[in-house]
Amino acid sequence: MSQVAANTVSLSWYEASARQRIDALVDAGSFSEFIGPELREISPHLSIFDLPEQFDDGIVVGRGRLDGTPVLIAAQEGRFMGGAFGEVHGAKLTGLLRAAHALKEDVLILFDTGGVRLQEANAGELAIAEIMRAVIEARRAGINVVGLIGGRAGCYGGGSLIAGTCSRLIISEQGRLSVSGPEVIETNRGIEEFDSRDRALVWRTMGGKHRYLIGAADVFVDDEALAFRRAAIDALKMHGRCDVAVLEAEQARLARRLQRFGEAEDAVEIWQTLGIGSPTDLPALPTGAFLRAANDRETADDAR
Amino acid sequence: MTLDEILASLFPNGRKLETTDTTIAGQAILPDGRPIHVLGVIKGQPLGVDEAITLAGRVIEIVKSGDRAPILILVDSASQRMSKRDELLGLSEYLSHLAKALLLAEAEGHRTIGLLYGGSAAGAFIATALAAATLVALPGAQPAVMDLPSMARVTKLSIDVLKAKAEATPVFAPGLDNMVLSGGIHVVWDETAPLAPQLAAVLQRPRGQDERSRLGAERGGRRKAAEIADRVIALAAAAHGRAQHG
Amino acid sequence: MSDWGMQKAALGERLAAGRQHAKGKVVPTPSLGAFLKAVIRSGDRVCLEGDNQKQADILASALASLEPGDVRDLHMVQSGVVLSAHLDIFEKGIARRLDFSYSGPQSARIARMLFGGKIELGAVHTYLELFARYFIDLTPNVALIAAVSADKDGNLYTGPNTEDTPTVVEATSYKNGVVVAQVTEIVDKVPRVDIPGDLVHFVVEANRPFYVEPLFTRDPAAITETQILTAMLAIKGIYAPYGVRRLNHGIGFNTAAIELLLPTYGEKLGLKGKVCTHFALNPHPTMIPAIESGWVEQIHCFGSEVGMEDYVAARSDVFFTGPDGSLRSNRAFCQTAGLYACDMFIGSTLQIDLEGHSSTVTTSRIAGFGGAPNMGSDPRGRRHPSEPWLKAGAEAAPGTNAALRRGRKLVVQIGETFGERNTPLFVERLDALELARKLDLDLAPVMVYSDDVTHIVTEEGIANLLMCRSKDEREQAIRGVAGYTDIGRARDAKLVEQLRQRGVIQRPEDLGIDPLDADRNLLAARSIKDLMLASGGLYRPPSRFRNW
Amino acid sequence: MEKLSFRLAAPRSAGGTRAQAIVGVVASGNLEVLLERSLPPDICTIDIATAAHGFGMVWDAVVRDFAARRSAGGLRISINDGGARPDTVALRLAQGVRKIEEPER
Repeated sequence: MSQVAANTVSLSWYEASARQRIDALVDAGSFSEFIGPELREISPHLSIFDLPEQFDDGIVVGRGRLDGTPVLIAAQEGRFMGGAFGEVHGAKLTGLLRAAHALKEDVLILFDTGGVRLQEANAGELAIAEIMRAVIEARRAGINVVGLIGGRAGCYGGGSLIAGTCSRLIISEQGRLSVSGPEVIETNRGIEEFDSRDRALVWRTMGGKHRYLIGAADVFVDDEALAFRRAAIDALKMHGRCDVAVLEAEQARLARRLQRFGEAEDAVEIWQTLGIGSPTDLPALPTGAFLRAANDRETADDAR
Repeated sequence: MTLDEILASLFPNGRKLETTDTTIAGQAILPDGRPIHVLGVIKGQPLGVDEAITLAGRVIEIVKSGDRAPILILVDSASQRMSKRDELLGLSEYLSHLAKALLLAEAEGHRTIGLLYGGSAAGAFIATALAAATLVALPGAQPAVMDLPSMARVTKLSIDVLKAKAEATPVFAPGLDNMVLSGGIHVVWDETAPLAPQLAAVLQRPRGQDERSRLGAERGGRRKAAEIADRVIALAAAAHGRAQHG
Repeated sequence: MSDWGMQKAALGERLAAGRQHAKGKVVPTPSLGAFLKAVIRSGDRVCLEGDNQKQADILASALASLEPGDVRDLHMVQSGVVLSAHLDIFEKGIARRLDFSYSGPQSARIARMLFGGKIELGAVHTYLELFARYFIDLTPNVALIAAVSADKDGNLYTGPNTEDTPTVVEATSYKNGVVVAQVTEIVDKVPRVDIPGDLVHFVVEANRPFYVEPLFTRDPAAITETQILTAMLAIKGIYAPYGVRRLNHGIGFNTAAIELLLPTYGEKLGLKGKVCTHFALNPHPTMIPAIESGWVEQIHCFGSEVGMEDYVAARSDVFFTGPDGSLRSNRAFCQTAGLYACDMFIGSTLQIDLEGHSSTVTTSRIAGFGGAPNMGSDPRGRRHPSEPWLKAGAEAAPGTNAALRRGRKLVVQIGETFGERNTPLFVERLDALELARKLDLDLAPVMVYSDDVTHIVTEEGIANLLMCRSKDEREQAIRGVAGYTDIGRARDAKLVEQLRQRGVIQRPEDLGIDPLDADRNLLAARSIKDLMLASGGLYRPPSRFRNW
Repeated sequence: MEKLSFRLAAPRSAGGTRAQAIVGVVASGNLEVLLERSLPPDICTIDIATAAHGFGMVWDAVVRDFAARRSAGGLRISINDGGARPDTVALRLAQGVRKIEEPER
């Protein structure tokens, strides 16, 4: 019999390190790491650039229990190289997802990433592709792959594409989900189209509230490890499929989004279309009031 | 090779393809008379929400048709479209959706082959070429994550320094050879020979696992990925075993 | 017989010339250049309003776009050299001489122009000192000021950012100078009269608000564990034993950490109501949790802070507000309050030398002083007693007659031993000396003189300089909290240990503080969002500080 | 990167029974400290890879103070440093010892 010991640590998800997040997420003391820092499996490529290495290459993978249920977990460290995917970093997640498929265990991915690590860009890009394929193969075997987004680095670039393959996404207000980062858009399109230093603009375009409202994320939680834990426990009770019907539903869902919001110039217009009373006040709302206001949001149930 | 030359060389037995400013779609006939679906992003254009959903819709229709015919994905693109509108609408979901549709097609019995004949970068590369079960390329193809000048800006190193470092390792710099060495591209076709038989040869390969990291290790461009992934699998299995029997 | 009305007559001429370009008191924006040319004369002393917060930016640009052929050799007397237009005026030769107080964002360019001889420097002042000179020997001929709104008679409403305006207008208008105000809009009736229309000669409708820098906003997300440790040391080792109720905080993350520790750590120490009840302070957003939990009785402000307007208006029990509900700030009064009615100043600095002089100057930047040297000095004219003032006086001169003994203002420098890019806080020789040598200045720009500073707080501990009895003790007390800097490593370990035994130096463990307890969870708010929520949505942070 | 190594006499050995602990992350101004209980109880080794060059004297002072003041005996300590200030280094080292001394669950 497994003993369920809920952790009671109160912790800001945004501020916490990858290891702190795992500790606060899983049942107390249940986590064991694969290829831990003591094995010093560092990136073989950073030294070419005379850059500091981290013993876990910025990702912690392992196995723990969530509310008594075994689960495989990966947590990215957004402060090390922006949580970016390099060769070792990516391969740890690929291995974890392949293991999930083989062992029939669900997976939690704690995203905190700027995307591909440029110093090992080719390896990182391929890791993203391998991970996406491994997610889909695991999901087709009935495995839940749940993404948690609320870290400092957000979930950008290839990380956002992996998130798009997950069966369910949990996001906090601080979480950002986007392919191109604000600076990239500004560089390519000019500051008139996107002022990357206008943080309110960044958040209402890419942040957790907007993503939840358009159905890009399924659950909106406070920036609090316990809130992520509760949402993750619920998410693992779902049974996500990944078949033609689901993709057809997603196709309809995404087409509908373009139809409804494709002409919008700004998130506020989208929120207005969603029937939100005073859309400009939305960013300032605390969680409870926001969730009430978000009642008529777009959802992605069975369409992800 | 131009797209027309490529198509002529690939499908001498006939093809019915429609192109727009950014995409191509249709069917062609293989030398053995069987049909093959053709889809793609062309003319070096970026891939945004509109293109991605169109292509994904095609793939889903193909899967629903149940014909199990192979799908060739032609790729000559820029990167994802870097715009406020695309991100506002959730570009990541659209790109993932396209990639998922291709991965699903393979799983549902369609062979998926990517043919990189021009450029491609970042999110567009992941959502198209890299979502195919097998990726081949033509000489002159230019896969990239980011171009060197942009990379120089981000890494705060000069282009000359980056070029010098690129001599020492295939791991970061753009280019076909590096992507081949890293295992991302299965084979580079011979453009002086007819392409149809080369395509047939790829289609004859047995269906299988994702072998890119193994190729990367064999070719020396990505030595650690396969080993690390395998070790994680073994450790997870051991932990699982201990929990079952412990 | 002398003519005793020459200044009034000259003023009349200028006003008449100005009226050629105005309708009543209102100058249309397109005529602004011609208007300025008409009312300003070469060689004038001009006060262009602007400090570390609000800026008469439209008037600054208009002045900078004049031609030196028309107006030249101005003597600028102004609180802040902050906008690039402020220096363009010198670059173009419109102005030659400068007396100022603060130059924050232009600190590097102003240094270059001083080295290049483009500017003839009078002196760098504290705010209060420059204001004083407006009434003695630097009285402006023309003042170009900023307000929120005006009526057609020239009555001005400054909104929460009154700041320097009353002082500048008082000095200029009553001494026969011309006062020109830029306002966002002209209205039928102003919400409250901050400046009477009699004193204002011309008004320019800018159609947009004057620029204000949110200088006093510190994002709690950027506060480090080490800064929290220094804050814990200050609260337990200085605020508590001296019972500091009336004080001023500088800007910086260390003092922001103190503000955010009051409702948590301060509460745990039982200090509520015993410290930090009255402030001379801008409306720091990081004060919100302490105000909301009832720590603070009263705050008088130098200026406002961007985004805090509605919060301040809703907390008139704490802040000074007008009948219209909005904050009334006044830099001159608040600086005076900070000097005479506060028992402590605590702030960060960039460099401290072995005697305890501190400076924010580096060899390539002249940031000016602002108000810190005024707040961070012991007022010799003070006569009213208070517990902290008397206690500090007794520590400085224990053997003297208590009834004849001056008290001492607590002047505390707080910081980490290493700053950004690992630059040490403690140095053998201030960069200010090198700067003074290069510019041939009589005085090195020192922010707080060593004989004013009473305590230095770093993560290594607190040095109480009041209790040092010799130059040598003082040096070792400073070395003793200088951590792993070159200064710190060159300490006389034995003497430092003796100072510690005497309580001159206090380590975290001497105060019962475990450095490992210095955790961000102690902060009453860990993000700007937390501050906004703590304010009940009344605080509206500027976009650049948001992550939602 | 600059590499530094120290082998220090440690007057007090680390408490607890955990085999290893890790604190911190490698980022600008931050560092990670990996502690492994694998040495004789009166010895502490510290291996440093740092992005900030030329601070050997400061590191020397920081790690000697650490070994003298904290219970560092028996610990093999490895540091990856992104240019942290000495106070941050001292704090992480102390946090590391506290972590390896935590009771095992």
